[in-house]
Amino acid sequence: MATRNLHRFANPARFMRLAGAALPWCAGATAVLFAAGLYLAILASPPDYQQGETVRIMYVHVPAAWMALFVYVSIAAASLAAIVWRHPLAELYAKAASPIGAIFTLLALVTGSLWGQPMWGTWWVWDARLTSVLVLFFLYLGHIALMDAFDDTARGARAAAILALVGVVNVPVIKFSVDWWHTLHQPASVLRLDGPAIHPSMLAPLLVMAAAFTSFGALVVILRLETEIARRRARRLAAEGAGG
Amino acid sequence: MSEFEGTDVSVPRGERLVLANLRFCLARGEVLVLRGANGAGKSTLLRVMAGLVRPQSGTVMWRGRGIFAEADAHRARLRYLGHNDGLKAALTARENLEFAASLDESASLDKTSSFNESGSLDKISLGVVEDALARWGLARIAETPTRWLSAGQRRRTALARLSLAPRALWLLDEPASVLDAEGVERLSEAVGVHAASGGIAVVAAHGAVALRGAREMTIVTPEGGTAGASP
Amino acid sequence: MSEFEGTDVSVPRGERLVLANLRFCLARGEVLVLRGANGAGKSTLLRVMAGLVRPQSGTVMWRGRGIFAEADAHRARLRYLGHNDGLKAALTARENLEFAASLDESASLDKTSSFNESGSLDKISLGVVEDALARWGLARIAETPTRWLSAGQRRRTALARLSLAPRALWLLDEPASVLDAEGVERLSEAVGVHAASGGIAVVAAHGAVALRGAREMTIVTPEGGTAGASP
Amino acid sequence: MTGPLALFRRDLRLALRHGSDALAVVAFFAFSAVLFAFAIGPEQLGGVAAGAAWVIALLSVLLSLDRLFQADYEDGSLDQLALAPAPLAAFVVAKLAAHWLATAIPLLFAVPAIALLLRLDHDALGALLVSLALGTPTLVILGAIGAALTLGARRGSVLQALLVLPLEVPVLVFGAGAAFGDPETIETAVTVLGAMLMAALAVGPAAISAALRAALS
Amino acid sequence: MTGPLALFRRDLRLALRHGSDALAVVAFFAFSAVLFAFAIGPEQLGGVAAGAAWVIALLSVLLSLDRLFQADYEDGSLDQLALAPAPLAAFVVAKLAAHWLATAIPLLFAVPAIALLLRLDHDALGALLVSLALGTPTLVILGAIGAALTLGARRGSVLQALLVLPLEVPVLVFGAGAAFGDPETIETAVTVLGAMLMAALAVGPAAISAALRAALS
Amino acid sequence: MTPKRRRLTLALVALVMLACAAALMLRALERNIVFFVTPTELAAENSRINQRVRLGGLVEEGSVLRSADAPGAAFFVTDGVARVGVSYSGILPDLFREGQGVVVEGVLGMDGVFVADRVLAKHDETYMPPEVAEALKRAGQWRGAEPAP
Ligand code: HEM
Ligand SMILES: Nc1ncnc2c1ncn2[C@@H]1O[C@H](COP(=O)(O)OP(=O)(O)OP(=O)(O)O)[C@@H](O)[C@H]1O
Ligand SMILES: Nc1ncnc2c1ncn2[C@@H]1O[C@H](COP(=O)(O)OP(=O)(O)OP(=O)(O)O)[C@@H](O)[C@H]1O
Ligand SMILES: [Mg+2]
Ligand SMILES: [Mg+2]
Repeated sequence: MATRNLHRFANPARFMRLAGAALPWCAGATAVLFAAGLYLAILASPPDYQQGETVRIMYVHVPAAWMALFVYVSIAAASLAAIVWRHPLAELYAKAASPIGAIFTLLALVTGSLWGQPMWGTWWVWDARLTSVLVLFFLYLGHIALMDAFDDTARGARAAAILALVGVVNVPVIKFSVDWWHTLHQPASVLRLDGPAIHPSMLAPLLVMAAAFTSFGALVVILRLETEIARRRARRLAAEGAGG
Repeated sequence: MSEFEGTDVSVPRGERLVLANLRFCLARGEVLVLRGANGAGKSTLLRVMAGLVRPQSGTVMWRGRGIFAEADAHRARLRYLGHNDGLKAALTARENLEFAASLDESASLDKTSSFNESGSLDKISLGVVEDALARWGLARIAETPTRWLSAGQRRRTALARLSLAPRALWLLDEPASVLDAEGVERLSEAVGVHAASGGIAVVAAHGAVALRGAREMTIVTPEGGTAGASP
Repeated sequence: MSEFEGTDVSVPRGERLVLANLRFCLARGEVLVLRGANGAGKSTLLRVMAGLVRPQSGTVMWRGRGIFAEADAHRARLRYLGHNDGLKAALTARENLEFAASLDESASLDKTSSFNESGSLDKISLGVVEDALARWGLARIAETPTRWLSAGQRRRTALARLSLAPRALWLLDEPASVLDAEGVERLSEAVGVHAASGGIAVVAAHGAVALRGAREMTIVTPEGGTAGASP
Repeated sequence: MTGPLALFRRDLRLALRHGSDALAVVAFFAFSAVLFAFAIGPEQLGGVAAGAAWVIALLSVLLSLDRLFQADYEDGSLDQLALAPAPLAAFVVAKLAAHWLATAIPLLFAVPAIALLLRLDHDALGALLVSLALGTPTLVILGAIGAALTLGARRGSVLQALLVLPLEVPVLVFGAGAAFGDPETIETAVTVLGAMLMAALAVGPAAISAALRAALS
Repeated sequence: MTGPLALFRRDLRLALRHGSDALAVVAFFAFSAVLFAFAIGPEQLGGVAAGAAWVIALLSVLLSLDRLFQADYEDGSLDQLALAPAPLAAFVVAKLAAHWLATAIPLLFAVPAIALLLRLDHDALGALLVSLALGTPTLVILGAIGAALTLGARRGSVLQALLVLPLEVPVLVFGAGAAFGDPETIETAVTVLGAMLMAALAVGPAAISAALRAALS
Repeated sequence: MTPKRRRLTLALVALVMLACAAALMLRALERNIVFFVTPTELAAENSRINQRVRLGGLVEEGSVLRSADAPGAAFFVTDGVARVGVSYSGILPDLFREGQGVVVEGVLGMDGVFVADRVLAKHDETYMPPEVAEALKRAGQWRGAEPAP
């Protein structure tokens, strides 16, 4: 009886044992990578030939923007798994990850704005890149809101999963907006066909920072997953206790 | 032989399991009356049987094949009536039934249909609708928008959908609740005919029911998170 | 002595008279069960008795005074439960009852009230609500929005309004329709206590009712435009 | 008067919890302002912003009015209200007050933000706030008359509701006048808006409760 | 496919008989255009009229969308549709088509009158009509996704606005762009609107029916 | 069997529609949906006179005239084919310099002078330290700033 009730979380439980083992490594990697990345970005990398010292915003802006996209894509993939295979962990992952994605998106927006003021001469323009990132931010907010707009958690998870899948159209638009349209935002510097257009002395810190952001994201997602699973278990036990 | 069966069906609602490890098993021509206290989970079970609610665990099968895997086929073989009548208040009883009849037609053309003699689609469904109206005593109020009908008249209109086309499985949620004695009579006769022709009916009900030869199953309100059914 | 009586009540609906020259007459402590086919006019009569529908002709009087002339006083003495529960789906059972209780308070302060000992309004109504919840077996689901309740649980919540404050006249439209056996038990007990303390209850119902000492009145479906009532 | 007060509190709570109608108004308001900014483009926005903001605000207030009594009618709550001891007109006032509070007040709070978005100047913002604060209650009352008349909608009352609609136009005209003009026209317009509100308050609740009783019978 | 066809006919009939929703949309459209003309004044109207018309049209189309599935959900009709033999997605398409026909078509007929009022010239009118005809179906589909996702949610309609807004902005931008621009931008914009409609048609019905099934379970 | 085939058909229809959508999008993109217009495009359309537009291109080398006592400047914006004279009296962004990409927002007058009230600097995707830039220039490998695609 009890085992059957827990069947739903048997799989996550196994996963969480793995995650629990990975957690300290993740934390360590985050600390080391951030230390190295910040040192490289702030002290050890040269100013830009045009932008001067302002270029250092890049070491936050670009990893944040990448993470915003990456987290969204991962949520969409998890949503597909949740809808098609009803994988219990997928639904939990989407719930755990979307606030983090929203924060990365906000970070990209804010740093972009801060960078735009000195470089472009404006905080904000409605060009295709900026607008589509704003849309991404709203999609994240909608996803989060939809998740807990229902008294029934399962229902919220399904609705949010559908939204996440619908919103996937926006991702290629963000990525390629700079190529498809005349935007004020620059085209890709790193992920482009004929190799990075960033000098290695600036590319290295950028990549280290990107790694730091990634491991930080993983760390927070694992923590949130753990608390969510614990909370669901507690609520279930409480409900069963109240029933008896 | 069991035609329609469920094993280990568990359904959570809110934070707790409303149905836990419930099983049922129905042969052709069988009528099952669901009993249980208010909130025991009768309506929930009917929605599971209809394929509207997917249980958290357990299987529901028709002739050995999962109803969720073959959702289209399952829908085409059942008729469901919930607590709500599913009528449009601005349409008359006849219009509501005509609409219900045309919802079926795509199915009745695919399958062997009981009224494939001749005539255009519209004519077929018109005859069927006329028939259903008469069979449920609605002929005199067929042209009144259902908004103005009495509760029992509206329930009869909803029930008249049962007479539109033969379906193998009837799922009825307290169908007799606002019917008068004559209406209950018509209902039990309809269920009797349905069962006699090999159909299965599952009927949630409180109080006495006049369904001949019906088997009863009581859904027990789960205590301490455990639910079961006593057949 | 007749406390509540109607004479020659005629009510048109659409093109025809639903109630024609109907009369009724109720003494203190009496329970009247309204019977009649679907669409006979039971609900319509209850709405007339409540003062919601004004008959085309005829009079309805309480202690010899027309209820439409003294509409405010009449409203303050009755409790009506229609086919619809009158609950807000987004509010919990407790919140719905708290609201119903505060609708009464202006009245219970004007009149002699059964709970005028002391305390603030809020405290009074809280105690009353708690009581009503317990009396109808709703304590465990009091905090769930009524949207998620089962049909019977919702009906119980609507009925729990009866226990909020004493009223002289209860008008109940098929109150038992989705209740389980235990719910019906509670209902007939409540009606019994009400009648014993001198209250009047008019209950529309189909099928058997377990109301002790109830008088029955059948409303006949009008034929050829004429309606009557056989007492 | 605890009854009407309780209704007032219940409706506010429903608005906050369910949010369905009330908050939707603010969402709609913000939504349309953003759309405007997009459709017209920042370059040309300057000249028309005040007018646009005013029109959008009015439309938002009108938005949910047509369903004001519908939910209560359908789920049987209106029966209970009509049978409660307090007079129905008092419940109507409570309901309208709750509706106004739940829609117009958040809207007034949203106006400055929208003004920023639409690049409105300070004076226009002030006039907009004043005229909205005075004009919206009148709109709510007039709209509620229409809503009550169409409840249970037999054709006749739709017609009656159509007759109510033109009554709203003067409110709009003076409201817009107040938001736009020079200080003197503003004063006149404000006076007229105040007079209209008084008239609506005098006639509205009685008319509405009569229409509701008719719908229930 | 008689089932979806029947739903299409039923919804159209409901719209015509009940009238409330369909006519309300056109009334709202005309009403807001008049207000706009009043509020902004003829001098400044020229530059912004096309954009304003688009925004107003969009708001009108959105107006009734938040309750698109609500009535069917509450009275049990949605259960019946979900259990009918034809696929739910087909019913969704039929329902959206009926809604579009009952709201957008009368609106398109009203556009020339509105154009006169807003002093739009001939070319702009043509562009407006074409872009509205192409853009409104997309708006309906996107709005319906929001409506289906938030069915039964707390604070449903606010949430719906939040979900739908970001998705609809691009449609508006290109729609208004088409209504404004020179022939070449019009062609581009129309192509983009067409592409968006195709994409919405490809994704929408499946997403909506999935969301509806989730709401019923 | 039938339902399975029907689901397949539905999936196919959806795919075809997505393909249509992609095709239409590509067709539209050939024309390049614009945040700004280029000087060539502006020259080709007299209809833009006295309307607000955004104009994008490079600040022509050697064309910038600044006055000593006021902010702002007058300069030419070019895309290598056509050029448009621009006057601007506001504060210029840091990145504004000759040869650099800009987007200017304003009105093209009857006299052919574009009166800007906003100047945005646009830069390309190249990042390098100043020494490297110098070295590249000296080595003659400098590609210079290119107009945006
Ligand atoms: C609010 C304003 C901004 C937003 C929303 C924004 C957004 C983004 C996004 C989403 C990306 C990732 C694109 C990809 O993965 O291909 C990105 C990359 C980048 N952004 Fe921004 N950005 C903004 C402002 C700026 C500014 C002002 C600059 C520099 C002046 C800038 C420089 C870059 C660079 C260098 C990249 C890396 C390109 C690459 O992927 O190789 N961004 N930005
Ligand atoms: N979101 C939810 N949160 C908490 N409880 C819920 C929720 N949804 C449903 N329930 C509970 O699940 C049960 C559903 O019961 P169901 O409607 O199946 O009862 P039933 O046997 O049909 O009762 P009735 O005889 O009253 O119709 C009820 O006890 C209800 O309170
Ligand atoms: N506008 C109208 N036009 C025509 N007939 C109407 C109209 N309004 C009501 N009726 C008829 O009036 C009668 C109302 O009956 P009422 O609801 O009182 O019946 P009831 O006895 O309560 O029936 P039930 O047992 O089904 O609840 C019905 O026959 C209904 O068809
Ligand atoms: Mg039930
Ligand atoms: Mg009745």
